Amino acid sequence: MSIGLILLFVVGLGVIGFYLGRRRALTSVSGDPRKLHSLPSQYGQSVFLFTVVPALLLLAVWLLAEPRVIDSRVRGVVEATGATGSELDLKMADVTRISEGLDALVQRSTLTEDQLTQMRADMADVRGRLADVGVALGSAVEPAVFQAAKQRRALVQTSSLLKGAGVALFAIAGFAFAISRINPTFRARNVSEGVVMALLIGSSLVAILTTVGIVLSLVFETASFFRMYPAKDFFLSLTWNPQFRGGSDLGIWPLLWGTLYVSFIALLVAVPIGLLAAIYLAEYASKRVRSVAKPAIEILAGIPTIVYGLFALITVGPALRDYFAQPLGLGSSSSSVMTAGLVMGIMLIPFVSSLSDDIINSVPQAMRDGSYGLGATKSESIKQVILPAALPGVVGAVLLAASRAIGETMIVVLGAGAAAKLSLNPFEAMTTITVKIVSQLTGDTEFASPETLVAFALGLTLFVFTLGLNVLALYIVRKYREQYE
Amino acid sequence: MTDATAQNTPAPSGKSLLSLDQRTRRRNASERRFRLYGAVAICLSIAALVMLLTSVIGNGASAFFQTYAKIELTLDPAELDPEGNRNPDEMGKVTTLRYGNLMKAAFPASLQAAGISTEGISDTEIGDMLSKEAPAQLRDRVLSDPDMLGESVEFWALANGRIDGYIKGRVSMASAERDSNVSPAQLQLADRMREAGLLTTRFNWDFITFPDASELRPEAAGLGVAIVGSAYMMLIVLFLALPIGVAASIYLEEFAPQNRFTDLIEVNISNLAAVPSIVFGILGLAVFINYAGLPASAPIVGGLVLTLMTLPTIIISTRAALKAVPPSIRSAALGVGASKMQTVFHHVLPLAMPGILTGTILGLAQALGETAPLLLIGMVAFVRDYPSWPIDGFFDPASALPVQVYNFTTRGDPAFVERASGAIIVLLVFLLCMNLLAIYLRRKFERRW
Amino acid sequence: AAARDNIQTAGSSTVLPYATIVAESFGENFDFPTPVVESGGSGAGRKKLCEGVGENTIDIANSSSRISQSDIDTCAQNGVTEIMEVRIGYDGIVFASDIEGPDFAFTPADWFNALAKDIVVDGEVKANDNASWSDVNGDLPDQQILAFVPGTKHGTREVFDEKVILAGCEESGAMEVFAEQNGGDEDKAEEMCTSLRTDGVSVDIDGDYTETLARIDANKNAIGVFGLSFYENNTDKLKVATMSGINPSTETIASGEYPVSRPLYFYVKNAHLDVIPGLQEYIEFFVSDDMAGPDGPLANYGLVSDPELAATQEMVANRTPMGPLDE
Amino acid sequence: MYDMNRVENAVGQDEIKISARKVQVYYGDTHAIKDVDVDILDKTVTAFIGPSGCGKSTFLRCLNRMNDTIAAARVEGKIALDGEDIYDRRVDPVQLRAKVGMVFQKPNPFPKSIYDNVAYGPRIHGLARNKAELDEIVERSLRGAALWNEAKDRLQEPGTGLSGGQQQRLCIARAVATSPEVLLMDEPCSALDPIATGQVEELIEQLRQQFSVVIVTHSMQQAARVSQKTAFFHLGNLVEYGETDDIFTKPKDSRTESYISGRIG
Amino acid sequence: MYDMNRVENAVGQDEIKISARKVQVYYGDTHAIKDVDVDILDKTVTAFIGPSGCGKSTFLRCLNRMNDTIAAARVEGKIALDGEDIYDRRVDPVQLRAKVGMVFQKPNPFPKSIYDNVAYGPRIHGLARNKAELDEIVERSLRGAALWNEAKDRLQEPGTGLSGGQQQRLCIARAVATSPEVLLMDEPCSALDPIATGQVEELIEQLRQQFSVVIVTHSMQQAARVSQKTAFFHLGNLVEYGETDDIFTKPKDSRTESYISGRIG
Ligand SMILES: Nc1ncnc2c1ncn2[C@@H]1O[C@H](COP(=O)(O)OP(=O)(O)OP(=O)(O)O)[C@@H](O)[C@H]1O
Ligand SMILES: Nc1ncnc2c1ncn2[C@@H]1O[C@H](COP(=O)(O)OP(=O)(O)OP(=O)(O)O)[C@@H](O)[C@H]1O
Ligand SMILES: [Mg+2]
Ligand SMILES: [Mg+2]
Repeated sequence: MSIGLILLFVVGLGVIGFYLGRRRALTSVSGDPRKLHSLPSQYGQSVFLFTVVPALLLLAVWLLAEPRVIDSRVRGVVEATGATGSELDLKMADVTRISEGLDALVQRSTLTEDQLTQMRADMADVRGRLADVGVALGSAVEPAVFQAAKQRRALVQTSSLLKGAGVALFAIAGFAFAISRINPTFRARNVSEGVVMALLIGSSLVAILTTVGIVLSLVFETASFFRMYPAKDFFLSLTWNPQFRGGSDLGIWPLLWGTLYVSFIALLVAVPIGLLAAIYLAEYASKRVRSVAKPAIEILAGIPTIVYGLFALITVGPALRDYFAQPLGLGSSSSSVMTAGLVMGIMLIPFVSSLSDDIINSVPQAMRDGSYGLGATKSESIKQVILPAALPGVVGAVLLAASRAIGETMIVVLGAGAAAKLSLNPFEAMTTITVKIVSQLTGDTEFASPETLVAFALGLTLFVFTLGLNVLALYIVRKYREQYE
Repeated sequence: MTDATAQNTPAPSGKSLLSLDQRTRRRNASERRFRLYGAVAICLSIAALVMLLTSVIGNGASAFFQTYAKIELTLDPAELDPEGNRNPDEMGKVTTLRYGNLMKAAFPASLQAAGISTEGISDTEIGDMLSKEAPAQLRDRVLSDPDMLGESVEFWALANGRIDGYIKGRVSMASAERDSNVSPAQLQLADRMREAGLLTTRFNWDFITFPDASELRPEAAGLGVAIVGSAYMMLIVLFLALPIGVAASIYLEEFAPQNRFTDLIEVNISNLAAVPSIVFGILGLAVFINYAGLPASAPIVGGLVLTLMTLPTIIISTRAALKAVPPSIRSAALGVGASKMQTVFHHVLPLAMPGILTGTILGLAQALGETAPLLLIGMVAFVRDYPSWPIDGFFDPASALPVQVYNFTTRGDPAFVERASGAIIVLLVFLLCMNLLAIYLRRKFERRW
Repeated sequence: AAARDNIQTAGSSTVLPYATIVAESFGENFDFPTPVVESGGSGAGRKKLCEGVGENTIDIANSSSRISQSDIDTCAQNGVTEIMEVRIGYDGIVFASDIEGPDFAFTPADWFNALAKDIVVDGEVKANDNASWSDVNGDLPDQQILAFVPGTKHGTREVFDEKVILAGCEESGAMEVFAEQNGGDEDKAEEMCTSLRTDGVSVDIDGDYTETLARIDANKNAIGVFGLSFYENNTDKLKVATMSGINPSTETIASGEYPVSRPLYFYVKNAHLDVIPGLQEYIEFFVSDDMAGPDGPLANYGLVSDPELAATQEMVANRTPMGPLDE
Repeated sequence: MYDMNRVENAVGQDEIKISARKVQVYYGDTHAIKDVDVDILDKTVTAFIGPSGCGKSTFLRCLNRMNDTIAAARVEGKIALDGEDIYDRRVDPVQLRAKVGMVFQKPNPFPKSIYDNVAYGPRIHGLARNKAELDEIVERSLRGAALWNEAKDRLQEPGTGLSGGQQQRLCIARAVATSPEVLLMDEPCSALDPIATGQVEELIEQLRQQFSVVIVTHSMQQAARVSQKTAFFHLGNLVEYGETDDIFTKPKDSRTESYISGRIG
Repeated sequence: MYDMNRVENAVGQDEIKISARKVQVYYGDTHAIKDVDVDILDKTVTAFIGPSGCGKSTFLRCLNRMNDTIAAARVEGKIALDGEDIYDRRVDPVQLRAKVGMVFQKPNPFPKSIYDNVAYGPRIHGLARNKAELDEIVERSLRGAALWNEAKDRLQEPGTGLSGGQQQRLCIARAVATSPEVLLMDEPCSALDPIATGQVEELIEQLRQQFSVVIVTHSMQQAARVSQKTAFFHLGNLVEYGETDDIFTKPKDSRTESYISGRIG
């Protein structure tokens, strides 16, 4: 039974359950919903959930466990050939492919079940026939592997049948159980809310899982990087100078410094402008202006960063060089931290302005009235009453902008250059961690070289570093939080 | 009392309302300054936007027009249908190269027949004025209607990118002199053809519907596959990131007990926002492709990766918005016996809607414009075949709009510059369409209390 | 599992344009779907190739440098035992400046003396402080030295280091002095040769040639390093410099007169050959004379056709896997 | 009518609806309610009086666990509704609050229409079988809260656009609409004119026929008029609790006496 | 003392502080205030009475242009402060509101500390030269509003953590701290116990020595106690305006009479 069909059955039963449950709840009190503990539709929901959730959970568990169980049963056959380690793994991969290929062959009816049972690896051109259905095999098929494949296919078929039956059974059982439980005192709302709650918790766990995934996908390559390159140099060296053919200096400090410097300048641009724009939109602008200006500014967040990058490269960079850097004797580089920071700041404006505007807008009118009633001007009210009240949200907005600043590449590449440097001069070219992650990862260097793998180490270090910053930010927000009402 | 009012001309107690005292004047000045700062901030943002947009539109508008040259030629059945049975399958064996030779041969003759002087310019040069895509166009037409063979047909062929550039003003006589790919003679011929009506510029639907083309055919490159790919990915992002993000925010803001674990989740989420997008690509490659076995270059993987990338943005803004809902609303609902869940879904969420929608707008904008994570999961690619309809199409190779922009900008032929900007315009229009609903809803939900 | 029916290739962005040209023609003229050509760097491409056999792995890796032993080992570990190495031609690397600027005629020694961190003047090693090209070589125009060289992630950088800087180092005799200074350690000397100035005179470009071009637009007196094909598409904006008196062109590079060039490759996973529909046809089409020959569209676009193309064609037809690395 | 009331009173007053024992409330470190023991009888109006800031609202909020929503608040002691501990882990505060309704001191209408404000409770509790019944509940509640005349033409306008007193009555109507068994009213008439106050007091009297009502008020007269029992709070302590008449005529505690005699309005 | 007051009264009552002529207020289409003419005298307490929803708050908000902040509200007619039209284009509402202070019906403390709540006005108006002076103003205002005893130990705690009545007094203190020439108080004692009410009334009496006070109240007794002039509003109309004694003892309009006689609390 295909998974789609199973899903359809389960969900269909669930929907029927919803209506039946609601009806049953109502009839149990002869049509007077007031005698029910919960709303009729909540009884329906509970039946739906009881039907669908356990069945789907079973399906999920089955789908997760099936390959492993089957794998362990089949593995023995292959192990008999004396294969171990990675060879065994490879052969097991072959088994999987062959058994799927055989399935495809049968489905295209180029092969009947009978023929299949007759078929032997040493006689039939298995590799060729499988290639016809698009299954790639690295080498000719060994008999044991073929045998294992056939066994695997049989197991998969049984499992598929059992799976369908089991899931359907679960669904029906849940359905019957839920229906039978319906009586006026049954706490249907609590049940369905419990499930929703589980969903909410599950959703927030996605974030944790993502983090785990990120750390896991970085940590192994990072470890192999540190096997090739001393951690001491990575963390303590002040030069970043990768070479194509090895012998590179891969100190993180110049990159970290560049990241902080560029982000700092970008926030220096984006936060005041964004915040002032938000204030203007929320407090001063007419409805018309607001309804046009806000989405318009949001477009800034949607313009591909390459446009900003080119803008930095062609317009801002030379202008800064000609009007500031050179007259001030601060160098003559057209790529500079300043260029990238300024332009990135523009990109970040909507992150600060839009969200802050929403938050400022949701500060209760009573706060404004209270302040105006004391003879405060608008700006005084904003600065001293409204902004403090909106602070947590505004901090969130700034955090979002800072995050984007750290993660940006294109603007930095084109605006600030690719040279890693430790310098205070904002008119010098520098670069950031993110830029180097991208460039080292997509370069022409060997993958298994420190020059490429350093990308993973950089990613992990940045991750840990921003984690520290975030803990700090959380601490500060907690400290200065002001609650109205 | 009447008496009192009558004789009483009010004696102002010192300060008149109409004349401002020193301090008020100062405060008003500061008020005006503040307001001005705000206005300046808006103007700066808008000015930056206008500047960027004008440069994009200025560069990209021309991508929506394309130059075609008229060519009259006789389709030689001996060349194009060697078997002579008009079977499209058989005829498909004839390569575009042969069609190309046919066209190159016919083009000068066709011009001369129209009375245009081709003096001082070689036949190869004339042939080069046509796009390398033109033979493919012709071949498609012949294969779809084999009975055309043997007849003399009129055919509007794509002109070469440089000729197109000349018509659009990108290429000049002066630059052509230095340009090894086009000669002034060709441009002069183009002028003559235009006067004779053999060269026109039309609206370029193909730019929106065609797939990408190689570097040799900038004039044929389009965004079709990229638009479909982006649309598929955005569908996935919207249907996953929005519910999951809002659900996670609700849990964290409204239900989670204040403890180490929820603090951990909270810090985690803000930290995920700061993870560079390419790291999400690394994650996607490791988890979705290598571990889960999903196909590379497919919108499903792209969509999932972008979902994970967008989640923190949506969560952070949703939480900020939820935080801003006054507690009295919650008390009111709880007081009439609503459960916490009902309180949140019936009262708090609608009030937080503007912030949620803003987060969605920003998140989708980012997701739509991001290339770096796609680099690692194989979507930064040259894909010419359209993915099929959903759901199957989610698993077919596809490209994406920002990828197309990126690809166009890295190509050598200057004709791709306008395509890149054109693609950006399409991307922005796409974004705007996506945001319109959100913007409309946001305005509806906005209220003060 | 639904079988994959399109060819997937990944790798070098230098090979990318050629691969797309072939893929496009292939899709047009054969009954197979158009291959998907990913970019993402040679390293990543080869890593993907070596991830194993099966439809979740790519069929072809494009590479702007030769595969290394470590990659071959990874491949073998993952069951990718037979790889075919296909050299498609050569990529010329040229030095070009703004079209309005003066003409340049370089030698590798000029580049070494302009960009190396330490140079040798009158037998003494000293920090490089040449500011103008005329300081380097009296014959060159008096123009501020500003060079946009490929970043270290690029394969081009390796060629630049080896065939220009290192060659210049030897040519100018600095190599000997460096070696002497390091007690005869050749590696150290080479390292000294190839370390470039960090005072903003030599600017690494991590992006593409379009970025270099845009930077030259913004800094009119800069000199950039480009691929020949890119230059040929932009002859109206760029002026190319000669190297040791030779003007770069497909002919001079093919004949070996122009020194700065490198071979381009792609690597095919033999295990996929009969499995992925059209794979064999595609690689044969790629190296056919129609495509990769001296008059084919690839050469038209700037690829320097491989003089030994016929041998490659034969190898592809025979599916000969590559042997152990010789060099 | 008067007679019947007396009979009912007699019956009602025997049954303890809510009993509180040794209740303590802390806001962080401040001890806001100290050791309060009180029994709230069924079918009775109980008045809480006491100077501002003495803890009346705080105690009221304990009775339907609204203090749960204040992070800093901590409640100790035992409060039982119909003999069941409401702070028991198995108790669902939602169900509790459906039984023990509340009118807050500061009127807090939902930013929705007047109709939806009142209909919200009946909707989530499934008190109406159809639209007509719901309409009827809304009208009855608004009439009870003396707001029907003013609101009937603007049922679809937002509840936040009402005057202060109207908002207060809207909140009363909203609470009444869910037919709670106990209604906690925190100064329900503070923003009402005498006539409206009278009507609300009438409503309270009506509600008392079936339910238990607790009312916080600063007006001694009101307490005397509507309540049968009165509790006097002072600095977080329950100083005196007893029959309203007794409290006002012969207070036992000197603090009660001085508070009542210091009466002005 | 009594004598002096009378003298002052006599002087004060001659001067018109605010005169309103033909004032109309519309909320969208609803006509909330109809044709109101009233003169508010200097050094006098004027009471606005009337049933809930009759437009008292609305009219009060006109006097310092707080209606400007309500998008739907539209004010017509002429209101003059010291003879100057406050709706004149040249008038700065900020300066107006500094002169005409307001205590809102719903207490709305800022999410700041109690101290900062009170110090906010003096700070923005520059009423204190240094910290000591500011401390003094804060203390004086809080004492005046009868909150000092309760608040003095928790000045740095948030004003939002106060009880309802405490918040109301905080708002009074906040308004008083800016020393306005006219103080508009919308039901300032609604959440206060009799003793606190008495203290606030004392404050009002004090303020009247120098300033003009307008107070909205639902308590006839309070109106009688504190005010010299009373205005009775009904359905948006100013029905009657005159000496408080006259209004309560010999109302001219039948509506006034029935409202007053229907008094209960
Ligand atoms: N923001 C508003 N939008 C629409 N109508 C309003 C608004 N504010 C008040 N109203 C209406 O205007 C009328 C007068 O309201 P106002 O607040 O002035 O009454 P009030 O006399 O202060 O009553 P109360 O004693 O209840 O506070 C009422 O009918 C009210 O519903
Ligand atoms: N959220 C809170 N955080 C800290 N302290 C609080 C909080 N709420 C109330 N308090 C304090 O607890 C005490 C009792 O407050 P409560 O609101 O119960 O008073 P009340 O008797 O209702 O007064 P009122 O008549 O003024 O409403 C007061 O001193 C008050 O300041
Ligand atoms: Mg209270
Ligand atoms: Mg009012």
